[in-house]
Amino acid sequence: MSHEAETETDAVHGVIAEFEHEADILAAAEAAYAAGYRKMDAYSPHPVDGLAEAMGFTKNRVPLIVLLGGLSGGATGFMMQWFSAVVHYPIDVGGRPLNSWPAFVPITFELTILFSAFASILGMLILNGLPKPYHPVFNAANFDSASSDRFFLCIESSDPMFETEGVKGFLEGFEPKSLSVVPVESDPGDREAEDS
Amino acid sequence: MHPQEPESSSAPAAVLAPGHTFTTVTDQLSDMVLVRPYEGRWFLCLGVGFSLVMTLFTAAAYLLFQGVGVWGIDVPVMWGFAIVNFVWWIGIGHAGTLISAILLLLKQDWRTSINRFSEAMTLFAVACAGMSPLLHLGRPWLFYWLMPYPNTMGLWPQWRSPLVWDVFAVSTYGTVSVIFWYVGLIPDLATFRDRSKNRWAKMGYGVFALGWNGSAKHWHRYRTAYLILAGLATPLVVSVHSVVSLDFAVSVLPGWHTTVFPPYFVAGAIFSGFAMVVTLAIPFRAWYGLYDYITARHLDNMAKIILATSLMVGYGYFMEGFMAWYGSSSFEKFALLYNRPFGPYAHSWRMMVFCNVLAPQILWFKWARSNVGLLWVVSIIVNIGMWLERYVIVITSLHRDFLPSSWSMYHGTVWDYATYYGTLGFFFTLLILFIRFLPAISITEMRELVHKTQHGHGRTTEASPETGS
Amino acid sequence: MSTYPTIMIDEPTLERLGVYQQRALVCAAAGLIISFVAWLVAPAHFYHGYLIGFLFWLALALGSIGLTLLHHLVGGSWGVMVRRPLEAGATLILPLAAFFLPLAVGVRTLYPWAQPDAASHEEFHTPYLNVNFFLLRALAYFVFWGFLAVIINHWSAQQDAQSDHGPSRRMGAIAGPALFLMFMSATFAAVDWGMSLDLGWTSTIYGVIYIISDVLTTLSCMIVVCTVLERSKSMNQVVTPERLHDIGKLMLAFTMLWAYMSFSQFLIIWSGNLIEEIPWYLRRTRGGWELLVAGLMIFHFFLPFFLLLYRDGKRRTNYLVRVALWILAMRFLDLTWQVVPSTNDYKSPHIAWADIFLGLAAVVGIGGVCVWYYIHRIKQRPLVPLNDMNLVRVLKREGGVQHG
Amino acid sequence: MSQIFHPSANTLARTSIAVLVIGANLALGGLYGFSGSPYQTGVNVVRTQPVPFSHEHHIRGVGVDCRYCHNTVETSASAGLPPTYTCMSCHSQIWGATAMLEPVRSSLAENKPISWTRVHDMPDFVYFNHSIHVQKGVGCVSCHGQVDKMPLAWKAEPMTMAWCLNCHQHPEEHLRDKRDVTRMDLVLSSQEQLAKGRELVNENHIDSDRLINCSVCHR
Repeated sequence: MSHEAETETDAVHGVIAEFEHEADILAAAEAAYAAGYRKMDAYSPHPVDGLAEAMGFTKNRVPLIVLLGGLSGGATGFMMQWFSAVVHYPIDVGGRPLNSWPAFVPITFELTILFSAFASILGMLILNGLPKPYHPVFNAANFDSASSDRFFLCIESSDPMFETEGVKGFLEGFEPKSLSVVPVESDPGDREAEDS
Repeated sequence: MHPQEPESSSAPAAVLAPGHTFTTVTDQLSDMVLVRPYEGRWFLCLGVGFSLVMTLFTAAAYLLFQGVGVWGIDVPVMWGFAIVNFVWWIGIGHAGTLISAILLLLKQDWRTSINRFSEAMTLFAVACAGMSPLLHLGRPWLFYWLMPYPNTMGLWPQWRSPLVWDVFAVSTYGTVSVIFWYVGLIPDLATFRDRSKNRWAKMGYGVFALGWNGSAKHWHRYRTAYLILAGLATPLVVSVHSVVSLDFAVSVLPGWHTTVFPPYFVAGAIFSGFAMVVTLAIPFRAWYGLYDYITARHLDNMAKIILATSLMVGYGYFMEGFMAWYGSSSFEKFALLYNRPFGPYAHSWRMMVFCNVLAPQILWFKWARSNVGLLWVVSIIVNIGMWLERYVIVITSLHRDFLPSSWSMYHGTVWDYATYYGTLGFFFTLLILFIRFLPAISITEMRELVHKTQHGHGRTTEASPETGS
Repeated sequence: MSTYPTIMIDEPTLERLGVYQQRALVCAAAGLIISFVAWLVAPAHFYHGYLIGFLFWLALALGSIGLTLLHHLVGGSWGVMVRRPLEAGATLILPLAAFFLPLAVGVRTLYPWAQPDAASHEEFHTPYLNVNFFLLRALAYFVFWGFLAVIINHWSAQQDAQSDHGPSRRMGAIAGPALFLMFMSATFAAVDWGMSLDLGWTSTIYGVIYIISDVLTTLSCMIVVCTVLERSKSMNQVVTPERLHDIGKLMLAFTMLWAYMSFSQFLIIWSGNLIEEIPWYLRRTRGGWELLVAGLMIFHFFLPFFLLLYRDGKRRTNYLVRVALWILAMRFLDLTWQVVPSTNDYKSPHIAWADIFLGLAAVVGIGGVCVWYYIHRIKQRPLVPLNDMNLVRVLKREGGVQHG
Repeated sequence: MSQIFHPSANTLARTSIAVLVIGANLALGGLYGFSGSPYQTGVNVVRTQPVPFSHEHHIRGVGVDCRYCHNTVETSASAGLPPTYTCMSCHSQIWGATAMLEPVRSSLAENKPISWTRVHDMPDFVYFNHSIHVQKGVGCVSCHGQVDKMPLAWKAEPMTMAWCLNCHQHPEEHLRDKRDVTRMDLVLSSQEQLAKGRELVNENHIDSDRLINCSVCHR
């Protein structure tokens, strides 16, 4: 972020439009994708069915990561028990076989679940690029309500077709509640809670 | 559609009172934390809870100073209150994940307003549960010996022991519950970050919201991850109490060694967990006036689940007795057909049967399920009954050793009770703090529910009810 | 009145069902003749095999009654699709009651506690296991199950004829207690007919495992039925991916439950290693049977588990039906594993191939009659119970979502 | 305006998470390293004694056998610490007047044993028996190291349970003929040692399966 900010103080992150209804933002996102815009994102207070797909986002690698996490967890769980009970310290306990696999099942299962759970949250956060406390989109006017009751569509300046006035005109066509240009760097005066 | 079909009179009540919009639910639910002033009764509750926490600390300190002998445990009853409380708490800790995960997978809308609250309850109950066996170790600072790590003793945990399975099951459950709870909280924390006026609160919520901005792509992965977590938590929650039951069942003690224990313990856990949710949800909704969110439908459904699981628990009691009678082991016959119903602890057993099997039968009737006061009383009876169940299982099986010369009686000492009430205080203190500082009802999911009810029941199909700009 | 018109089976499907019925009768004849000959020649082997066949199809009848009651209790969109097939399945209890008669005749051959030399096992004598009481209980079970099968169908037929929700409300009122009694009676039946094959062996989870298996069998059969009926006109609107998905998820859940319960029983008995219990597993894990155990673990749990995890597969009949048929085959193997080795001497164990073959013959023989009767029942009624209180509500909500 | 944080917060957030994770791992690794270090085990730490007794001098220089002083090592649990008389059997003749040996002389005079500083101290819950080890062919050097090269004594081995178990699980790696038990200079190639060790395991009836039972050392 910072290097962008250094090069151009009044650089633009994108143009953002505010909507009141899910249906409106869905229509706007679909239209923007159809119009050829690719670098954009929509912001909503709760998940909206089909919104990500409308912007051409379908690749979701979270399940694959979880699968790998689960497999490695199961393997770790069983091998840990097998190694310590059969290889490292083989000892007869109550006449049970060294490789008492029935007794190893519960922990193998628990570790499968544990690793899968870690994989799912870490996969989700890392793919989402979180944590990211600072994001240019927070500079948008009234963006506070994106976590309450408003829906936002932002077409970003990194899009090859981006041109501020053109995008503004395009979004204007969907009769948004408000429309604004998002600067990359916030006005220091507005960053009320900055602490230094 | 079905224009001629009149809405049936016995159609279930709504899971969310009509007329709510995204704005109203967001306002009401976040104001509970951000705007609502600190009240005297909140401080009173905190004070009561905290004084019990102090009792817990005192009891624990005395225990560490003197050793586990201050509890009533002795040969042959080496497991006393610590294990009873452990199983009781971990059972209570099952409702949260059950409500959150299983009902999410089953697409049950009525989970939404109680899931967050029950998840928090789960965490706190698991914390209380974990304390018991740790204190029971006698030297809790050596707890890490339970974990496998390359050590100077060359030793490993005994993988064939269910107690080691327990360590893994409970710690996995605790960890996954925290993850599940936190993932659910992230968007709500973002809401709090954006809505709180206080600069420090903004920063605090902001740090833990991780910069959540509600991007559609983020939501997409978020939903997948959340559903997967639910899918993982469901078998996990079943496995945890099964493993707890195996602590008893893989030994060869009459009254413990019985194959129905895993599913029967799971049913018992759900039973006590839902009872605790009802016990807490009824005063909570009265206090915060949440009648719109925790409706008669929620209470009715929870009452039905309590009834169903009560029957399952009853089935477990019955099968144990029946198989003792059917089978050929004289020890089983003695333990289950004589010692429990007629032995020295018969009063506990009889009260347990009353609390867990007989009392909940009243919930067959709709009037009983819709009578909030009665339901609350039943839920408390069930909580007591489930504590007694563990007491009966642990004590009656141990106090009659195979060797009659070892027979003896067990009674909790004042320190046993102090520890138990202390954990109750710990639980309530955390709960009180949670309600005050975090969204006790999931705002995000409530907004989804608004969306669903608007479009699902055909009330406001055409236009969203918000006033146009 | 409703989005769905009254759906009857269309002509081409009726024809095909007629062909199935004929084939079923041929199978029935073949299976039953082989079984009859075996009865004359080697009754001990015959009874083992016959018990497998009987329990296999009884699972469908009991599971159908149970799932119908469950649906009356909790509702759900999947009921639209399988309510009628389930109700038809419930009626199988009537032919199965007749099929119980050979077992009643053979009690003294089949069950060790009823054999003349059982007096030598005095410690195993309990008031519960004696021939008269055993037969009396069997009669009671069939009367109770038959009664439920009749009212399930009778009130459902009444409901078809009237728009007032009286019958389905009545059904909802009795569903809870009836389901509980079903659970208890099925438990006792499992103890009587399955568990008591091994003298002195007890397992408190046994009834639950049998009930879980019943539901799994029934769900699989329902998928097969839906696959056949789907080709009938307008039924393809009823057999939707969402509903198949629901049934698929239930199959996944019950596959996991089966594994969970079976493994719990094994782990507890294996760890305890008590003389009263462990012989049950010793008989069943030696002399070739251990291969079957490994097979059951892999093919009754892991394979269907992973197949059913696949989301898109659960939404298609042609995928789901293969998994369902596979599970049914595994149910046969599981029952074989439970029943046949009960007479195995674990010191010189062997696989009783004759019993297994006769089990297959009995499954085909009894199955032929059951399939014939099932098709006969399902042809008579509309395929969707239109006026059912729960279903009307479900359809309404779904309609709302689609148009909302 | 909802922008609360400075852009640097992103870097800060990621760095702090990384620091937490890496720090936790380092802390655990450090604890683990500490538990096996000389601080914890006392290996290679020279103990100061009332008399600067040199094993090196007595064994290598003078040629005294271990059993001359530790004379109960073959027959009892404790190897035995020599009484002052044993010292005086020589030192009444040689070096009798050195200042260094003053504590020995006064011990004799006052009839009070010299209070040596323990080098090897087994915990009370371990029932260690020297005689069985010597009888089965465990050389002194296996546990005590090359005492003949220690001017002042120190612990050569950590004496942790894992270390004990190492030998109890694989005794053939350490056994020698009984006549060689006290030899400090015996060197065998690992192949020779294994062949010899296996032979002795049979000869001395050593059952390494039972050697790792808890009750062998903890009773």
